[in-house]
Amino acid sequence: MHAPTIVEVVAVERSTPIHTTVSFDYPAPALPGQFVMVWLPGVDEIPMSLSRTGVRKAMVARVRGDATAALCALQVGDRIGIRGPYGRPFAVTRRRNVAVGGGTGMAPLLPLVRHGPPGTHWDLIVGGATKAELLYLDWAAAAVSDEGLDVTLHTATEDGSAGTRGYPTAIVEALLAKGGIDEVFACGPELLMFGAFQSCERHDVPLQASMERFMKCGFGICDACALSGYLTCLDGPVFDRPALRLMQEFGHSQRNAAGLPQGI
Amino acid sequence: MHAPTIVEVVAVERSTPIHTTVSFDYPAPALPGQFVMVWLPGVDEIPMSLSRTGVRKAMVARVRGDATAALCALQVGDRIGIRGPYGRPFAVTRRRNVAVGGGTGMAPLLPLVRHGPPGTHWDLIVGGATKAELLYLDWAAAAVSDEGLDVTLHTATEDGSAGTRGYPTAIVEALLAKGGIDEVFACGPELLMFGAFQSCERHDVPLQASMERFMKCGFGICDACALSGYLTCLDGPVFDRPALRLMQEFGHSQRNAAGLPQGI
Amino acid sequence: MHTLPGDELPDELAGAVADPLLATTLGRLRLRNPIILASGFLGETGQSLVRCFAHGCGGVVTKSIGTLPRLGHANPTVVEVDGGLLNAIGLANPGMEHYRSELAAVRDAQVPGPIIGSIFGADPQEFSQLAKGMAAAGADALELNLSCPHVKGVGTEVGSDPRLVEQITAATTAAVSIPVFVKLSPNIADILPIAAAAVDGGAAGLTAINTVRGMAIDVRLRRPILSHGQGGLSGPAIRPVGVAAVFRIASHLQVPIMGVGGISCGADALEYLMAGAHAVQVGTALMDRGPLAFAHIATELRDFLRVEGFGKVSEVIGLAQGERP
Amino acid sequence: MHTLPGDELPDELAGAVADPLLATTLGRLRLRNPIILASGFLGETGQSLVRCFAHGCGGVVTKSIGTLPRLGHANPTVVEVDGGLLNAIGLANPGMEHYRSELAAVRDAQVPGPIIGSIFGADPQEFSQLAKGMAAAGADALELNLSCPHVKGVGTEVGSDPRLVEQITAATTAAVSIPVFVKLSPNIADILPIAAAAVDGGAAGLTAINTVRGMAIDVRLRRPILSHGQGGLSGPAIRPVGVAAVFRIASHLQVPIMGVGGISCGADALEYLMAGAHAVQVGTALMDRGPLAFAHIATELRDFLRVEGFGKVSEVIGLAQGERP
Ligand SMILES: Cc1cc2nc3c(=O)[nH]c(=O)nc-3n(C[C@H](O)[C@H](O)[C@H](O)COP(=O)(O)OP(=O)(O)OC[C@H]3O[C@@H](n4cnc5c(N)ncnc54)[C@H](O)[C@@H]3O)c2cc1C
Ligand SMILES: Cc1cc2nc3c(=O)[nH]c(=O)nc-3n(C[C@H](O)[C@H](O)[C@H](O)COP(=O)(O)OP(=O)(O)OC[C@H]3O[C@@H](n4cnc5c(N)ncnc54)[C@H](O)[C@@H]3O)c2cc1C
Ligand SMILES: Cc1cc2nc3c(=O)[nH]c(=O)nc-3n(C[C@H](O)[C@H](O)[C@H](O)COP(=O)(O)O)c2cc1C
Ligand SMILES: Cc1cc2nc3c(=O)[nH]c(=O)nc-3n(C[C@H](O)[C@H](O)[C@H](O)COP(=O)(O)O)c2cc1C
Ligand code: FES
Ligand code: FES
Repeated sequence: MHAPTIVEVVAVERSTPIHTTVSFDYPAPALPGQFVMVWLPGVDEIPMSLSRTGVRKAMVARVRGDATAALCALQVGDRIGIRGPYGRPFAVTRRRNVAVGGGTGMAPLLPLVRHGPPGTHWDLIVGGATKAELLYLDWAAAAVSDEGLDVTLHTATEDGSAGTRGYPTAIVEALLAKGGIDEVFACGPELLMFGAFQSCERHDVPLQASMERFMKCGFGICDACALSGYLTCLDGPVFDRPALRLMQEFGHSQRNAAGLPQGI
Repeated sequence: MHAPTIVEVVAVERSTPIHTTVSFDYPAPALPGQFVMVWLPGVDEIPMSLSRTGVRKAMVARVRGDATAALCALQVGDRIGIRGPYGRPFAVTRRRNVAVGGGTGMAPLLPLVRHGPPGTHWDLIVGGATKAELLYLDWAAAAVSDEGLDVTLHTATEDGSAGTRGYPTAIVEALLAKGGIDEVFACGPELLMFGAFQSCERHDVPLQASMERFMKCGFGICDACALSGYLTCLDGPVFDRPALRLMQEFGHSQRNAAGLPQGI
Repeated sequence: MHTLPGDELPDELAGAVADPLLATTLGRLRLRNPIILASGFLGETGQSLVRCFAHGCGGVVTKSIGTLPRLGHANPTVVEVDGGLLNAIGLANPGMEHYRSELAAVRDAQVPGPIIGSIFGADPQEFSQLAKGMAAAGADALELNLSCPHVKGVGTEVGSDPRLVEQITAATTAAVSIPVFVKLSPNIADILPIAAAAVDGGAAGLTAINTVRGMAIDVRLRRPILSHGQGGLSGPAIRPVGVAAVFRIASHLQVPIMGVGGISCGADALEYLMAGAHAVQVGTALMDRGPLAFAHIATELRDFLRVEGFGKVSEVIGLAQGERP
Repeated sequence: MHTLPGDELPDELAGAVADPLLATTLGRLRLRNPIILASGFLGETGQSLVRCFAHGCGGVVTKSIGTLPRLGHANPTVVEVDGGLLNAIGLANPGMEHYRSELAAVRDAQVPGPIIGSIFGADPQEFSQLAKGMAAAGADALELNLSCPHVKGVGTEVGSDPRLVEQITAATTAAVSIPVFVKLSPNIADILPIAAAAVDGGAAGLTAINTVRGMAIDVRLRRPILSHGQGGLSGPAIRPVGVAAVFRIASHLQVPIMGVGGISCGADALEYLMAGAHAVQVGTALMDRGPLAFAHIATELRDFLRVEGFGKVSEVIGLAQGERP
């Protein structure tokens, strides 16, 4: 039923100075890469990736406008509406993977890395503007030691306050150039994903990227999320390299609520 | 779903000079005493008891007006609509039973006697105006010999051309007076059932009678079949003695399509 | 109140239908709970109305009664469709003269809630005559069913002409002293002018909505299923239509409204109440939930109010309208 | 026609969508099958329209396009309800200037059926301007969406005023040489006078119906779910409403009709065809049946026609009307 289920916020965390994680209980099964439509009453209904995929679910946002501001201002006990989960999740089928995230793009990568098949090795690249803004870095570091995950952690900051100075795409390129990588998983700003796509094309490595487009229905009827013939909500948000290659709009344009193309 | 399922008539038999049996395949499970709503396109939709209750079902009618005339004029291959089965069926819980039917009232008694629990003894009373009009008499006779049912067959005709002259209620009274009867099942003209009811009251023997009232919905919303506070379609058509006792209208009045009471 | 054997409600349900949390008023009428039987359901006979009270309703609306007995349309008169029911009963009814005896039986039974007498006619005169008959028979209130064919137009109903609605309402309110509710049809470009016309005519309240015009065709028999062809759609399918109508009326007019159309559970009733209805009517839900639908819906409503911390049901009325200006 | 990888229909479905049994005409338009995409579904971008053909439809109606880009209402703009969907997209569209490039992509793809350009405006002038734009962009026909708010009235639509409907239709048919269909709203006391007004204005055909006015309230948040409050109901819930409308129009007017509203399977399409529609449109069914809904419905329709011994789909048109006088 594509109608919002009303849930209460059970936890709100300032995950970084600019990122807020909101948790709620919503039993519908979900997989990493899937998203929900979040109704912020009186404000908007927006797509959000799930950063926790169990019965207790979570999402993480940074303030971009009204809706994300309302989301980041939620308090424990507040009621919001959730429908979904929607969309095609990430699918891990190979052993040595790179997961590259920028900003809130870390959201789906967290459950992806955590719930990947045993024996999977991850190079996890966390990108952000500054050291303080690197999302879920603490969790990632802890996961390696506590949960015994096979994760090699990389960081990239624009100001060089932690890890490589510059964009995380540089690390992707370096890893692929070195070789031995089976697949890349990307989520974050479109230019980050586009950079990762170009590296994967160059080195002929499979890629799955989680795209963002304006969404209204979330279940494939309204065309708001159209992306070069694909529907981001139904065929995506996770697309593989062959599909991304066909998208003239990838890295170049996206449509607003009117369906009018605009630059990325 | 209370919408007609279209079935094809698979057999039409003249069961007596005035009774026509129409068979059709309709898989919904049904019990003796239940009825279906039969849509005769362009004519009417009327309640009919089932005289066969397997996947292949049957009903038997005598011409009373337009709808029963259309039903009796059906040919093999004709399409009709069926919905249901509806209503409370007969329930056989005792060993020595009387089944008394008059005219088309034999319809539900046929599957009742045939599918009763093993070890049940039946005194089956078939009533009609003349010998030729005794419905399902051949079947009943054959059932005793071929199907090994424990049935004692009685007949009553108004003109005395077969069995007792007069109404079958006289046989009911005689059987109850003799004693040893655990329960009576009646279907037929209301005065027949009312007579059976009076005998059962007198001898304090349980009774189940299948009542007829005007029906529109068949599933308990329209009140067309109201019978002294009961709904014939939902609480009946089979009622037991305590309920019948509360019905001031039993044997006295019934309502037409307008809901206006009329004499029986 | 006399009940048939087996008709006593289980304690759990009996407690809910008479829970003080649900007690409310509808204009001058007092209701033990706001769940009312809709017109045309189980309302042709007095004893069936009594039984609805036994099954937990807070009030009943009778079948729509006209001056003379009417057989209505031939069967099929009802057919289930996706999300609802389509009917063309055709205003079948035993006529006012007989119906007085049915209502007498209800009065004698001392039912725990109001009897709202539904009437239909062709013009103000007929409505006012029927109103007197219903009032004399002991109805506590009236509901005017304006969904009969409109003589002037084709394909429209009496209830789509605001002038006629006002005249009929005025004639009826002048004829009786009991409160008069006007039942509105959704088959209209805008329900508000009709609602306003009824209020201008002196209506004590409004009922929204009647059935939505519809048709079902059997594709194997290649003909409409209902003998009348066209019918009226009820049930869950029309709930959004009814909620929108009640919301629109309540945001403009200050009269008690009975919300009706597709209410099957407590949450459905709440949608109407929060849209602005003071009470709700239940009809087609009897199809799936059976005669105990009233008690179950009342229980669900009571439980919701408790969990959400409301003190009485009237607190939720119009909540979805937000801040009123 | 260019298709995305994985978009080729399985042979079984591919055979049905192009089966000669289903080939038909809609006035001057030729259709490989009578299953057409309804306006507002997957029609904002040219590439999505192309993909609908890949998924088996016989024709497409574009999203309703206005003169200027419109963002429409804020989310939530859609919510599922019992038996259907409620939406208040609010006529969001990229505007005619941009939309020409979308249609160019459809023309370039050489799709196997007509493109019907849907337009909406406030008055005859705006409609005729938009009509010229759509025709120049390569639309094979037009559909006039008259469901925008009516400036004169409150709560009504342009399409509820017969005079305005006739004027708009006349202005549009005068402006272009492609056939013009007028899409009718069910939110009206009687659809026939509006349909007749469109025909009087020169419409080549009619489309019935648009969505039915409705609202859903979330009782835990105590507010309407759609940001706009009120919305339009579509899906199975409104099928009887659409069938009744088509039946009524077809029994009085001799123009090709596209039937739309709640068609989810072959039998649903047949209801409309037998009521008198020449073709049908499918929208909300995409929600439950996905993008292959067209191909599945076409297959079910073809199979029914075969089993029932029809030679071509046009033979069933209007069958439920019975003997015409
Ligand atoms: C599949 C998917 C998953 C996402 N996951 C996350 C996440 O985990 N964390 C996060 O912070 N953000 C996520 N987003 C983006 C998030 O939905 C937007 O940032 C949010 O909608 C912005 O709303 P606003 O009112 O705050 O900003 P506005 O000022 O309204 O808009 C800012 C920009 O956000 C985008 N946007 C606005 N409304 C929508 C909408 N309904 N659908 C899609 N984009 C919209 C537009 O590009 C717009 O230009 C995701 C988007 C998609 C499509
Ligand atoms: C539960 C039940 C089971 C029945 N089983 C059988 C059966 O097995 N065989 C059989 O021949 N008859 C049966 N009937 C009676 C049968 O339904 C009527 O004889 C039939 O409807 C008459 O229709 P008509 O048009 O032929 O007669 P009409 O001339 O229309 O009416 C003759 C009389 O039939 C009754 N009747 C008419 N329409 C209806 C209706 N919609 N519902 C109920 N009664 C109606 C009325 O009492 C009426 O006075 C049953 C009735 C009920 C209620
Ligand atoms: C079988 C049937 C008979 C009805 N008869 C009447 C009637 O006589 N008078 C009336 O005002 N409404 C009548 N209605 C309409 C209902 O009272 C109610 O307005 C409508 O069914 C919507 O409510 P629901 O969805 O709960 O059924 C009838 C509806 C049905 C289905
Ligand atoms: C999300 C959505 C958007 C719609 N947008 C339009 C539109 O732009 N123009 C229009 O004429 N109809 C629009 N409609 C109405 C449909 O074209 C159609 O008439 C209606 O949905 C009934 O058909 P269905 O039940 O198959 O969906 C829209 C419907 C929905 C649900
Ligand atoms: S959001 Fe509506 S089709 Fe994707
Ligand atoms: S036939 Fe409608 S209630 Fe029994």
